[in-house]
Amino acid sequence: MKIISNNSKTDKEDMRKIWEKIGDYFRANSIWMKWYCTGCGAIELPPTMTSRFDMERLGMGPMATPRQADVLLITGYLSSKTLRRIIYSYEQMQDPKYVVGFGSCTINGGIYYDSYATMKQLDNYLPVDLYIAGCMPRPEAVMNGFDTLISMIKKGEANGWKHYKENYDWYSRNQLHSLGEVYVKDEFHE
Amino acid sequence: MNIMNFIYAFLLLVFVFLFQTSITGINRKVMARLQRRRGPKWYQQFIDIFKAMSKSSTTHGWIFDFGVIMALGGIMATTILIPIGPFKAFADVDNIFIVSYLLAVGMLGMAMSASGSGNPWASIGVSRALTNMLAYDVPFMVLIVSFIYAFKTSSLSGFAALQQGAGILGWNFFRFPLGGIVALICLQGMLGKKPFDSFIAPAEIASGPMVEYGGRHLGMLFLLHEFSTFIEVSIIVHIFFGGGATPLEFMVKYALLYTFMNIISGVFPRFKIDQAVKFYYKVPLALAFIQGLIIIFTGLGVS
Amino acid sequence: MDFNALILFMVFSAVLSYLVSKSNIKLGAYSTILFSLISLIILFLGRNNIGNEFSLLYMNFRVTAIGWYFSLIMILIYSMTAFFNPYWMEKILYPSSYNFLYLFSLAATVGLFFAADLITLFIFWEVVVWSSTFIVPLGKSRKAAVVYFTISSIGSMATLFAIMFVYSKSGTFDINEAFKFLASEPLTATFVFFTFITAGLTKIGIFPFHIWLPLAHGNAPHTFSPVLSGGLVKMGAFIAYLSVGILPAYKAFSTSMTIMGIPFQIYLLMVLGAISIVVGTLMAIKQDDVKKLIAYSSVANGGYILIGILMMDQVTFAGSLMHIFNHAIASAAAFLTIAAIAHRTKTTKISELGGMIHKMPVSYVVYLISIISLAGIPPMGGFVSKWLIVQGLASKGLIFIAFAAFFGSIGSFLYVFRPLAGLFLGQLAPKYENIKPSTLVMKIPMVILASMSVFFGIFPKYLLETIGEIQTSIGIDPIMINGDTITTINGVLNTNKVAAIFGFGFVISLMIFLVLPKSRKVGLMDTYTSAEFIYTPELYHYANSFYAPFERLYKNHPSVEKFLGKFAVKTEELGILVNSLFFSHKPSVTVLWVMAIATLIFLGGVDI
Amino acid sequence: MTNPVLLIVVPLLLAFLSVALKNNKKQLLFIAAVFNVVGVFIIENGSYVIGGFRAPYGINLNLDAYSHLAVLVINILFLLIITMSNEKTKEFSTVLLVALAGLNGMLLTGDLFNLFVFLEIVSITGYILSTESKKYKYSFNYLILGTIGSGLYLFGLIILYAIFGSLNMADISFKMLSYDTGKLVVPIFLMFIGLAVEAKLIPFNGWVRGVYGNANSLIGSLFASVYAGTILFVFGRVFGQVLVLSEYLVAVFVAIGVITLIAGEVAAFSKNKIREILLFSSIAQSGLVALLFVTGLIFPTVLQLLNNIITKAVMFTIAGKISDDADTDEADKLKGIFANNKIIGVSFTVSALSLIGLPLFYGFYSKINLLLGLFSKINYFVAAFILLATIIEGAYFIRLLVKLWTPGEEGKESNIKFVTDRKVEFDFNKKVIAFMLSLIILLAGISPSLVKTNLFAMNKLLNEENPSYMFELKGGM
Repeated sequence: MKIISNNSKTDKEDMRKIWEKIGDYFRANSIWMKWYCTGCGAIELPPTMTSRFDMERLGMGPMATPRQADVLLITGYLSSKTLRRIIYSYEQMQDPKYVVGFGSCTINGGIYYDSYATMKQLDNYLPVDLYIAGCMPRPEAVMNGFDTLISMIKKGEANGWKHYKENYDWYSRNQLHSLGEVYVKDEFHE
Repeated sequence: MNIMNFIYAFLLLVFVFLFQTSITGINRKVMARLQRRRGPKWYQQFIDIFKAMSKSSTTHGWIFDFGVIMALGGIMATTILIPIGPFKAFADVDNIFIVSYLLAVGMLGMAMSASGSGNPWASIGVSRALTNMLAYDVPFMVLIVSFIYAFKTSSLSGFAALQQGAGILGWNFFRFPLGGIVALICLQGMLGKKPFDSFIAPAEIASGPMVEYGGRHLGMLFLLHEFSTFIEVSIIVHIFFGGGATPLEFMVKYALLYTFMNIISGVFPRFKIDQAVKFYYKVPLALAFIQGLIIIFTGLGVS
Repeated sequence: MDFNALILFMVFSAVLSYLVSKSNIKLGAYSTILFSLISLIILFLGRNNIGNEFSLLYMNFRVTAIGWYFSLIMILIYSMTAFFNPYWMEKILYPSSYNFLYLFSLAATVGLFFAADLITLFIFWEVVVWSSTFIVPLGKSRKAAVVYFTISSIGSMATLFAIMFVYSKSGTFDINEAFKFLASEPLTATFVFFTFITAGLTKIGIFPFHIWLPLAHGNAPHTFSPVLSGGLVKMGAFIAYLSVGILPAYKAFSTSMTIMGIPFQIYLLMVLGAISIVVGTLMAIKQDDVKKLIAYSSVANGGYILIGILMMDQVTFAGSLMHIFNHAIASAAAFLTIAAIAHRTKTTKISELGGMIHKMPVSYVVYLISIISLAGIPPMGGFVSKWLIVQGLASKGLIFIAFAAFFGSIGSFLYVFRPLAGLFLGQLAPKYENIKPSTLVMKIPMVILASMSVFFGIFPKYLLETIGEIQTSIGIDPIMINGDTITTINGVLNTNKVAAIFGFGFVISLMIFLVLPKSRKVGLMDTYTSAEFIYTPELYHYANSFYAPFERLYKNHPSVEKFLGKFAVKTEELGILVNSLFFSHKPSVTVLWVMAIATLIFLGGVDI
Repeated sequence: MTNPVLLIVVPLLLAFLSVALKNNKKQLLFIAAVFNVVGVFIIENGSYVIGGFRAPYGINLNLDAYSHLAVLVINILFLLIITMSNEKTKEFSTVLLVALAGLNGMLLTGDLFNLFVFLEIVSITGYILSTESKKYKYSFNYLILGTIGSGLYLFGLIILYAIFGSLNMADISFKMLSYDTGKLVVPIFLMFIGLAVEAKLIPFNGWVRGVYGNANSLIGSLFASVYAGTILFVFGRVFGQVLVLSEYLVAVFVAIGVITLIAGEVAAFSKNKIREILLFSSIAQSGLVALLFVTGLIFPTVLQLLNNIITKAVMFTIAGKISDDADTDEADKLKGIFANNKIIGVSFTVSALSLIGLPLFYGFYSKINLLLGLFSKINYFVAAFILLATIIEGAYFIRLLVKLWTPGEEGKESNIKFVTDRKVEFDFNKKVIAFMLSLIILLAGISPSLVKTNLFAMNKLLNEENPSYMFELKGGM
């Protein structure tokens, strides 16, 4: 098993070209999210968005489709059924794209750690750039997490999408292992 | 028509982009304040557009790309027709019918591209957008016909010139209050703002026509949106608010009107599409006919 | 070449084509292309014949500028459509008769436009009607032919009545002379005006006579629908022109009540035209069959043409004449693309198709250009003509008519987009995965017609100058055109400039597109589905009841079809009543009738 | 001068002979028909006294332009029809010979009572012919009504004789000019009923449906063409030329004509069987012709009458043959029957289109002429009714033609596989003659001057101001 370490990429920061830096500046200041609200964590997002915490002031906002979104926000536990759909959605997003695991369930299964149908660890299947721990993480924690993500993007550290491409074999093997016979790319001909 | 016209036209496009995008950003701030939020930076809209353009994208075939190019091209061509105060890139092309029909090229291009993606949400959104168009355009055009009959001109600058020099009360909005109300209601529909934004409806049909766009396509559609907003508001400013004797006057009027429309949209929920059609064919159309008949038969307010 | 030779040539070419078809079907079909093209060239080069008079048998002809213009359109449409004939010869039940009737009806239309007397006019009118009536049932509906013929004969009988009436008053059939006396008799003129124009109304498909268009255009053989819609409908416009241009309608009605400067008799018909626009638009929006959709769009466009012709002025009339041309080529091209698709897929239903753009890109582009022209969007020809029409309406302040014009214009975006989205775009069904694109011969006419739409949209002067000459020849001010700038009292239109600006915008847009990062191509099924997995492209295609919320608003509309259907049923019931009253197989009933009638008659006769 | 009485006598003689020469009946009929056709071209116009007494005291035959045209057309059509349905004539040869004599007699006679006699002869042959279909009830119906009709005719005639003391047509016509015609309503109307029963005017024509609707190719076309033509010619003679009608009666007759026209067309519209469509169309055409005769338009009426009987001869022969062979004449069961019988189909189509009155066919010429006549007489309403009838007529004929030519289900393209499996074989005679007749219709339509020159003499005579029966021969007096 291979865990992505964000720190391992820091030394590559200097290798970014100038337009990549500009691009990262834009991306950092305009984070559009696709919320994958399968778990209970989604309830914490409306307060994050509305007057009290107002995430729009950082240029963040929800988006309707993965094509438009930069961040895939997975708010809670994953089952084998939802995982397939999350992978599908992730692959429809445009590069550069980031994955944020939200709540304990995405980290280790949380209170569902002993369920046969729960995927315990998200980063076996998708390249998670950032985890926001908590059960639930409150809006303050969420905002804090996103602040971290913004600075990571600015520095060019949020490179999960590149990692996913580079290690696609490993990810797809894990995905297949958990989802059984179903092959992600071949979902249409299931 | 020579090379200078085209250079002017290009400058005009750049200007409109900068101007309108800033206004949009400011309006996002206004809207946030309306909702007691802090709101994004005033240049947030620029960031969003450039970010979208910086990302990778997917395409669903040549029509998906071509539609976007045609849409943006058509809308930019229409923008070139719009006079900014006294400034015009080309003479004699600001005819209201040319503007409104050329605007349709952009709409058609976008609709084509959206449907070309093969996503049903996009087609549903397009069907709603076109239905919406049938609703708001007809009362507005009825009004325009009676104006053309009264003023014997159909160019935007011609309408504007006729109102200048008589102060605020010389504006058509005050001379023809019924028509003014109709025009503002129709403008709300043209802009696709609430309560007439059912064709976007992000939570219901996944932002309708935009559902498959990402990356450069999305960035171009943002540009398109800015330009078309500019065209639509400018038409009303020219016809009902006296245009502008100087570009600055025009820009001020423009900014105020756009903000006003935005504020209205901030307090409304959303109509279903058939409710929108019913509404437009009841109130604004009736008012437009009444105003038209007043203009044609009594000439009240014309001279 | 003299035009009497042209008409004779066309009649004999029809017979010749029949004989050729009898020996070799394909060759016969190609001969229709050849003969109609030759006729087109002869007509086009024979413009100096304008003003000539000649006669054949008992029929008299006079070549007028407007007649020349109309026949040019007609032969153009016929000859372009003829390119499709070879591909339908195996599918049509009577191929040689089809070829014969095809060319024969063409000859008759040309005769109609050159008619110098009313009887000649009527003869060719009816010949066109019956010759095309026998082509229609070769397609998908037998009922269509009957409805087509019946509605047509309602019109032609009314017109015949008017012709006879005029003759009994004026003693001449000559078109230019017969109507002259009406100028001083407004009441008679009103009567003649309404009866005479009826044939035109039925042919253009003006409400309430519009019901035959969707039936006949929608169900005729695919190769004949373009002719019906693009060509034959325009005969009605010619009759409408005769009713206001030759019949001195404006002079005769100068004393009658006017509405916005239009005599109420003419205004009434303009209202009918306006209703046709609205009805045609609304009905077109809800059609699933593309051919019916375009047929209803013909109804709507017929409304524009009628309104423009009835105005008989400088701007609107010119716009209308130009619209006749633009609608003819655009509608024919649209029907041809549908025919090309039906040739491969055997269906014209939107809900059964989809994604055709990936298989037939040329058809798609042609269809796109034609519908842009139909909807009146620049830089196509349709824009110029619609611009002229709405300018004319606005200058007269006819807001109710203008309402219909705009409703139709914007509504046309709705209905032209429906096939675009449902048929050409969207998901491609797997069963059409292996179809081939249309053949080269089919592409020729489609491309020619589409490029004409573009050409006359950018350079309308070539058309408008001819129209100006027509206007001069019938004594109204010609349309003002200087270079490519059209000037009306309310505004100017320079199509070159608009096209250049559009091109400029397009180039900038293209540059932006090319500068930005490249895209990755994905399949049509790789779309956002709320992360649900979809397997059947057919079901994932939004084409059924495309405008469902809008259609719901008028789903309970009253319908002329139903009314006339009921009327037909009532006629049949009356027939059954007649049957049971008089033909009961019992002599006693007849004897009773004899007694009753005789008694009645005798009682009535006593007092006299 | 060749005596036209031969046209009556020779068939009658051959009829007696045919009883003796049973095996050669057919040939005798053919000989008589050919003789009559040849004879028609030989005979010259004039008044011919029969029996030695001069008119108005004796009986005479009148051969003027009108009756000459009538015998010409009727005899030719008779010959063509029996040739077309050659295979059916043997059984009825004797009757047909008598009928031929009777028909010629009706057309030629100058005496109203003589007319009654010939009418009875013709009617009796009609009753006999109608029994061919073995539907005796309908024949009996025909017999009853025909007898009542003749009786009423005779009754009216007796009253006229009592008033004027003459049976000679010309004599009565002269005497009526100076008589208050308003007082003659009863006898004239009784005579009208008598002829109307045979001429199929509503409501006196209850027999038609049963008889025409079951007639075979020979009988049907004979009835619809020759019999109907003759009776209408006679009708035109009696009510258009001989009797002077009061305005009241003209109005009544026109009303009956219009009702017959419209009701006939409407009834035909509601039918599906080919022969029923045709018979109701015949009724409507009779109404049209009758009302035009009464209006005083002779020339255009004759044109229209010719159009009707020529086209009906073709159509009834074809319809009869189809129902003989296919055991049905329901149009729905005969879809696409013409796909395998193209020549017959073309003939039928040309006839139908001509009957509707579409241009390029002869019918258009007659329609234009009758409209011109009506408009010159300011009869706008009648003209409007005729045009209305034309619309209905067009609708049902096109419906029928479309069914018979192009088989197919709604929503599917017309295809040969939908053609009915019922087989109809048309023999050579039918094909040639039907096609020839349709060619004549077409030629006469394309160049009506052919018809016009031949009818010109008549045209001139009949278009005179007073339509009374005084022209040319003055009844031989």
